[in-house]
Amino acid sequence: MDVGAFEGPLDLLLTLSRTQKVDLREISILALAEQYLAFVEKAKELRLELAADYLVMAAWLAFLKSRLLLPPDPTEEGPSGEELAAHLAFQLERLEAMRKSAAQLMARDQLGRDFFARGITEDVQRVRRVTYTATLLDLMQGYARIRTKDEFRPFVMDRKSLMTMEQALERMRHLIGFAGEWTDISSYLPEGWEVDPARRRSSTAATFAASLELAKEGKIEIRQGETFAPIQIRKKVPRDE
Amino acid sequence: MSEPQNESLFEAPPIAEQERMVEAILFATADPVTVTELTGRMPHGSDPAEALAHLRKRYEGRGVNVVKVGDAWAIRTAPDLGFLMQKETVETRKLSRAAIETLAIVAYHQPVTRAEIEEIRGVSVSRGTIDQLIELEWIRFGRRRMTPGRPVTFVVTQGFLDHFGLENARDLPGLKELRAAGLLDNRPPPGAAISDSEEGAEEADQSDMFEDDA
Amino acid sequence: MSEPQNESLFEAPPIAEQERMVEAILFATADPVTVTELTGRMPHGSDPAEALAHLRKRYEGRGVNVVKVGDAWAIRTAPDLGFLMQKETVETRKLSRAAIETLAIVAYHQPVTRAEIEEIRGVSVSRGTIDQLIELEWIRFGRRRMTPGRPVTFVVTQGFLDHFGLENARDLPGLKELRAAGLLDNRPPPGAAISDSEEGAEEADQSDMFEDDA
Repeated sequence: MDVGAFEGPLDLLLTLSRTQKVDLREISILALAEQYLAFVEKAKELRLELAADYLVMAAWLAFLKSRLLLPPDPTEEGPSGEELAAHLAFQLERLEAMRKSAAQLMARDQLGRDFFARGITEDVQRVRRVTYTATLLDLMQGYARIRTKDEFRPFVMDRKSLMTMEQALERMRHLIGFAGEWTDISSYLPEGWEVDPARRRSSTAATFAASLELAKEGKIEIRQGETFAPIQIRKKVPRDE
Repeated sequence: MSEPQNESLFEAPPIAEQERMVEAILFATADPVTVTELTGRMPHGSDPAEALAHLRKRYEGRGVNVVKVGDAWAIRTAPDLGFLMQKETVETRKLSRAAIETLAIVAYHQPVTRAEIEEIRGVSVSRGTIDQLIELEWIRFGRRRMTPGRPVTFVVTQGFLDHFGLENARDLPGLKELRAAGLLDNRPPPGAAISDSEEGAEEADQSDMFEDDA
Repeated sequence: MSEPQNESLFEAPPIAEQERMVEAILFATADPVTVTELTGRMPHGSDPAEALAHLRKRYEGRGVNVVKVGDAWAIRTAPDLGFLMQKETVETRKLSRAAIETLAIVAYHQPVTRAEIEEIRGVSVSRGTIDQLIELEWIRFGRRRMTPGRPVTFVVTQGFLDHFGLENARDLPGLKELRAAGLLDNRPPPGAAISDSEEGAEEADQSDMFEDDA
């Protein structure tokens, strides 16, 4: 026998079992184990290379054989020899069944051999159509966007509550000539701007920034007595050095 | 299969059987098949031309037909069912901002010329944008303006009114209503620099003060 | 084409017309087409399942037949006419015994893990065998098994059913008998030590036996 012809120990066992010429359900597992062990012995004599799993199976069958032959030891745990033998018989029967099923399957009419699919196929053309959508809201927002563009241009002009540093600077350059004494910068705010909070905030910031700019230019001096005390400025008198 | 058969049993299969054969061959072959080729493939004594005639008749008015392609034969989709071989996928996209603005201007100012649209938007209007709106059947050409050059005007269509659920373009809300609806407050870039600084100013002030505090 | 059509445009086409459509669609492709796909391609309100039943009947005994493949449908040449199709025959690579057995095990035991396949065949399954079957599109990955290690399972594909002319996996030859005989049961080996996990158990057994042997 050629070991290479077998697909593993279970396959070898199945082949050996056929020599018993009985239904797999009535097979003598003990006899089968002996057949297998004899086969492996012979293979060893012939110095055939046996894959490890064949030896593993041989060892297991030797163990099974001893279990089947010796009276059960009540102290020993685990499945009985009969249970193990029954499972092996089941495995063999199952493998045999799968073999038969595989053969039946391959004997069926097969696509491309016995029956055929369409030769001239027509691909489904994918036509992608894009439609566009918009809502009334989109439309109105779009219109608002355009119209407010117009509105904002004049709005830039009538920023009524906003004073820029440039504006403050312009204004202070005119006024600073008159400020010989320390004067609170709040008095430089445009008339009326000190009332409205937004305007006061904006003009104060602008005026303060302008003051710093003027101080940098050396035109004025700034002082503040303490934190939160009024900020005062006065014209810087050029000193003779 | 049940056709009367006068030929000897030892000769060709019954014509119905031949028809089945031609049917299978035409179905499975990757190219149209000539009668010569059919003769070569079918059992000796077969009459493929005859079988073809039967088969052709059988497929008349069906979803596929037996058709002659050059001097060969093939089974092909019935011409009226060609649409089934196309799978149309409809993709809905949002109209571009340029298109929405252009459409809005036409709706609010119709009839309006292209030059006027450009003037209102402050940017030129691409031909594609106008074409797209015409294709969508939301705008159409109106009368020519009786001014030098007689420019065409654009107006919105009934389809536009239907789509946007309007009875009349005059039903479009005016600026005041837009503002009342809060639509004008939702203004991004154009005045952004200004409106930003308005709100931003307060924050800036605050953080300044906190720094002072520290 | 010539069907009278009194129905409103918004109703489904007459069933005869639907049958033509199904016919055209099935003829146009080599792959099985699902009812869902048919529904998607046919006019709104169509009932492809009904049309398919008519069509299937129409092609009974013909050179080509309407066959069911899983949950899809296809037209295939009648198997008895295969002899005419030598030219079309696809030479398939001969499958190894291991591949054939593995395929059968997946078909009959699906979903099945690799360890289970190995348990049934009593040898390890080479990666190449699984790969080959996946490449042939006869098996694919199924769900992971909800057991420790969450092993992947394998199941057969629609391509498998199509290739072997099966309506569904329940039509596998001898399936009922095998089930009745308990041969498709997942019967764990007796004994706690062994039923632990199939892979682990084998290794444990081996080392035990080697000790016995020594």
